[in-house]
Amino acid sequence: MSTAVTSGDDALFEFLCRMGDSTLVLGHRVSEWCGHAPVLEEDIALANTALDLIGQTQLWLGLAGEVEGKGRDADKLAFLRDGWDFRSALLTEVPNGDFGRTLMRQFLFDAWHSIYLGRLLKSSDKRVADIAEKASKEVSYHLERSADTVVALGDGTEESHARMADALAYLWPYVGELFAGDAVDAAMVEAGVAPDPASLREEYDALVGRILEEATLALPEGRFAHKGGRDGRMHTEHLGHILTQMQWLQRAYPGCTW
Amino acid sequence: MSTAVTSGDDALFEFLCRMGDSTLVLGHRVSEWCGHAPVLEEDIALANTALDLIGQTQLWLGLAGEVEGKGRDADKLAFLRDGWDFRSALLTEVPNGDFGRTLMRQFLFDAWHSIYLGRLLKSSDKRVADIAEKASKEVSYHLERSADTVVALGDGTEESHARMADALAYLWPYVGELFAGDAVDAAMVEAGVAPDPASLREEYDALVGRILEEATLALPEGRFAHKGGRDGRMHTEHLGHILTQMQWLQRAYPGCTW
Amino acid sequence: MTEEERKFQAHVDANEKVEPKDWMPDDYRATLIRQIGQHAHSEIVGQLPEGNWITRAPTLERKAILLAKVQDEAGHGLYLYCAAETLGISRDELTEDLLSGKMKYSSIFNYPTLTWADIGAVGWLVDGAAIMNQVPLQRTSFGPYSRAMIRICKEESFHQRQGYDIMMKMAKGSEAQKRMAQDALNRLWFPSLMMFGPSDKESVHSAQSMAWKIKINTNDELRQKFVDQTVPQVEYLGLTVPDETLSWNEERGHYDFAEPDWGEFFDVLKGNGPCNTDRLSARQEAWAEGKWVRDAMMAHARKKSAAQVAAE
Amino acid sequence: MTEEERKFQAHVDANEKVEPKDWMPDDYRATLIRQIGQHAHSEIVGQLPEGNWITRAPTLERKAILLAKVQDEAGHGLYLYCAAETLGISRDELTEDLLSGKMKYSSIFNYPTLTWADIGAVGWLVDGAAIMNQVPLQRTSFGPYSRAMIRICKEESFHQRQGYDIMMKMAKGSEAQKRMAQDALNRLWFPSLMMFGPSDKESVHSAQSMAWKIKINTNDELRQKFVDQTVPQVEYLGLTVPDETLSWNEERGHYDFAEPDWGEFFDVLKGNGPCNTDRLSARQEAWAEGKWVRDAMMAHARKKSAAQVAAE
Repeated sequence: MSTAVTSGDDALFEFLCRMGDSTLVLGHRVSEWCGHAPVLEEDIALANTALDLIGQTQLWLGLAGEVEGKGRDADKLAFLRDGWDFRSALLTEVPNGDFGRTLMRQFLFDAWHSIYLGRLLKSSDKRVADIAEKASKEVSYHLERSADTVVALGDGTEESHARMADALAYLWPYVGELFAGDAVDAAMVEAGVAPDPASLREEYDALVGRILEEATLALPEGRFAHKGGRDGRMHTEHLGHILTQMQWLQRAYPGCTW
Repeated sequence: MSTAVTSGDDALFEFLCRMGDSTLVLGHRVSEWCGHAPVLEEDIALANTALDLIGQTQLWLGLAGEVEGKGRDADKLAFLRDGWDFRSALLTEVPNGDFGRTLMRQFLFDAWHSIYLGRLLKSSDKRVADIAEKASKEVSYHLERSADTVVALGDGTEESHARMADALAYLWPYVGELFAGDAVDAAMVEAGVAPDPASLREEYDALVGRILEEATLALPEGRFAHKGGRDGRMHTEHLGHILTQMQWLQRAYPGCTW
Repeated sequence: MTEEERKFQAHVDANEKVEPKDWMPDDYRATLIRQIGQHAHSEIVGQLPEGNWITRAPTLERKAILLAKVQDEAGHGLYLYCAAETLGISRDELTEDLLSGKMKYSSIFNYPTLTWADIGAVGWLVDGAAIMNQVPLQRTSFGPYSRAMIRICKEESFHQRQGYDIMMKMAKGSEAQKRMAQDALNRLWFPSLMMFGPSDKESVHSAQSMAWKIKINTNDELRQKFVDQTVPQVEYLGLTVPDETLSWNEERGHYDFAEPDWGEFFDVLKGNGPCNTDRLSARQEAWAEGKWVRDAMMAHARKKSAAQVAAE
Repeated sequence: MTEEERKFQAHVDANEKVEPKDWMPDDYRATLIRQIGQHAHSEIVGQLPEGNWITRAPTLERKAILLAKVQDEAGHGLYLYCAAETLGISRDELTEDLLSGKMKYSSIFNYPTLTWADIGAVGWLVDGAAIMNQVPLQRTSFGPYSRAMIRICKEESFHQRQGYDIMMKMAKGSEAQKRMAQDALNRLWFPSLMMFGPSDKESVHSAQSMAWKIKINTNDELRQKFVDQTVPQVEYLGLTVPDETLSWNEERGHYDFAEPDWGEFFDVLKGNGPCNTDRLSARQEAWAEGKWVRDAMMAHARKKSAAQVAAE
């Protein structure tokens, strides 16, 4: 269950974890491709994306730790929380699947990420706005790249089209969570820190719709959405497996300097 | 590097870890199949094999902990050692691959296991002989089953034959380690605890050769052998990944009762 | 009612078993195939959420117990497919129907197992609810099904005790363990109540099944029984049922409790549970990737029997 | 020597660069293709042992540094394939030769990375040995290769410092970390020495490469230089070189040291290293599974350019 939000700082902490955990988990997933991409340029691009996401994680979770004020830094938050304390969107947790699914997931996330970061540029919290500024430059490049790839693979061969359609069908139910607001979001809106997630949906659908059309793919009609990642109520089964890898060293050798 | 063997008990501890770590790691691998076997009877058989192997692990590592006398029980040994302190044979660590490779690995291990346990029945250490007696009953059933399956798949269709030949080619270089003796083995021979591994090779080749012939597969000629598992000098890269899963809970929540 | 139907009903009413070779109404056969098949599929798919923790079990003993449990479930699947086969449908046909989505499995297995406490809660609550459903089915009218149920119930109650034992260790353990236990209960309480199905007060379908003794109790009876049995267990663990309306009703001699969210139930049934896609695709992949194995085993068996014939 | 060959050698002797359009001996071209291709392949395969620890890196910063490093390596591969392409062979041809086993990659990548300290040791020793090999190649006669080397060396020395920094943290860390650091050094010391290749005292092949300035120093010179540079670093870390015969030779002004086991070297080269099969099959699978992506990208590019032409 979501931690009860009792003060502004608690909500801010939750918000920052949502940002940082999603970039952390997606960065982890993308980094799993290392050395296995279909073509060298993609190996480079995937490593670069993962690198940016991990860098953003350091900033978001670093600030989360500061706000929390209990002496946890970004590493402690990343490596010493169990899954239920993670606030990653479910979309970031799903397995890579084939290259097409990985790139479709990236595109669906990048589109949300770039719009959301765009709003955060005007955050009332300067620390948030500063991180958003750095991140949004990186993410607009991610989006450009993932959109181009989705278009190429959607519009490529019969096989690639079918694979991309499958990927979209699999991933679409994980998109809705990005736009489902709750008490934390309401507190952030009130404080002028972050926008109401629901308010981004129209822009998102327009952007995603345009790219999918170019990719000769149809925007799915279903609005069913899996939920439970952003509030930690019910993650995917995949997250726990990610953490066994991610956290093993820190768990096995606690308190060391690396 | 292998721990220096300074006394009889040290060697006995090493020997017991070799037995228990191999059954532990192979049991883990086999259990990864849970719910994913090609046919229901195989789901049952694989779970049963894994269960037996984990049961044997409790006995071998339990005795190892007693012999060591430092308060480590089977669970502590299984869940709180890092890879370099494991003594699992490399053969047990390699990934499952397809069902054919899993069964070929099982057969190649079972054949060694059953012969080795047969000799341990006459161990000068009654505790070892007792474990061997319990285990050898289980293992003779494993061997019967894996041998039958190897025969069926080797002799089945063109595709299954090719897959089994590939599996054998992949796995064969991991067989030699089972028969490579070192100082620990020499100490065990001298103490009458366990046989010289090399002395089992002829019987092994005869047994494996007979089954492979029935399976219309050829005993590979190469004698090249990967080494480093039984002495811990150089495990496969796979072991570390196995341990992230196997040990995560104990590492994340140390000192709990489960 | 035809004469045959009348005789059949009298046979059932007299608590005599129906055997595969006996005459039976087409609907009786069809309903049983659906029910037994769905039960068998549930055992098979049910391996997945628990299998998810075998490689991460916290001790060797817990790992062994969980392996044995999952093995039992596969075994139950086997008995049940055999029982269904006596009704004239093959295991492969049933499997194809599962994989195509034509047949269902218990929706509870579309929920994820997220912590080790979930393994306890699955054993305690899910197997508990299953037993509640199954115990009366030991007296079901169809012989092979009844006999399968007798065997299965024995093992399930063992599983339930093991699950409760895990919960006990967690609930009496460290703060984190307690939190895990409560979190598992929070997530699995209502899905467990859903396992008995929606209220069947007005279902004609249920009435027929009850007349045929394919179904023995109503869903609501069983749900009430489950709640009445489970609440004291929750209290003994020192945990809290995630239902603020829960209270003992002196007059009824039962607990009053909140209904689960039936909207969620029908969502999950439609395929929109947290894990429906992953569960079904795991089974589809296992079946597809296992084809070469099944083909090879068949081919080898044919060769062997041909050689035997030739030798005779 | 033909007139062309004489002119070519004079050009090389004058330290002038050979450019792709210049005339060059067939053997010069073939040797360069092999050498540059093998180097490119090493960068690609070299991603795997390090990639093995990205998901398990102990801190976010270490994870980011390792990602950046692996990304650099893929980039190096790209420069080098481009340099090779100027010699008239395509990247796809080179890739096929790697995957079929016709072309090699550096044997060091057939050793496993077993602990986090291995990531430090790979940066420190393996990149260190690579730099030792590559620094002189900045002056190699073939222009594109020389320019690629200049770029690569700059990044590699950065990687080496990062690797040494990991080793430092481990060697000055907890007991377990120290043990990890020593264990990594024990396993990787001799394989690193092998990276310079067997003694080439009597190799005619090497003499020709040196005349062409494709090779600048002998293997033994570079190995000695590596040992001389590395031993003080080992001492600074408080670790022990796993070579009991190692000692400072006052007279030579160099360390005396044990030769690696060349039997092992040739074994690994033949395919019998700990990870040869896994490394090559990882690349083969990546290539095979990526085919649909490459095909689709090509098909899309064709459609796009056709649409462009139509629009003009």
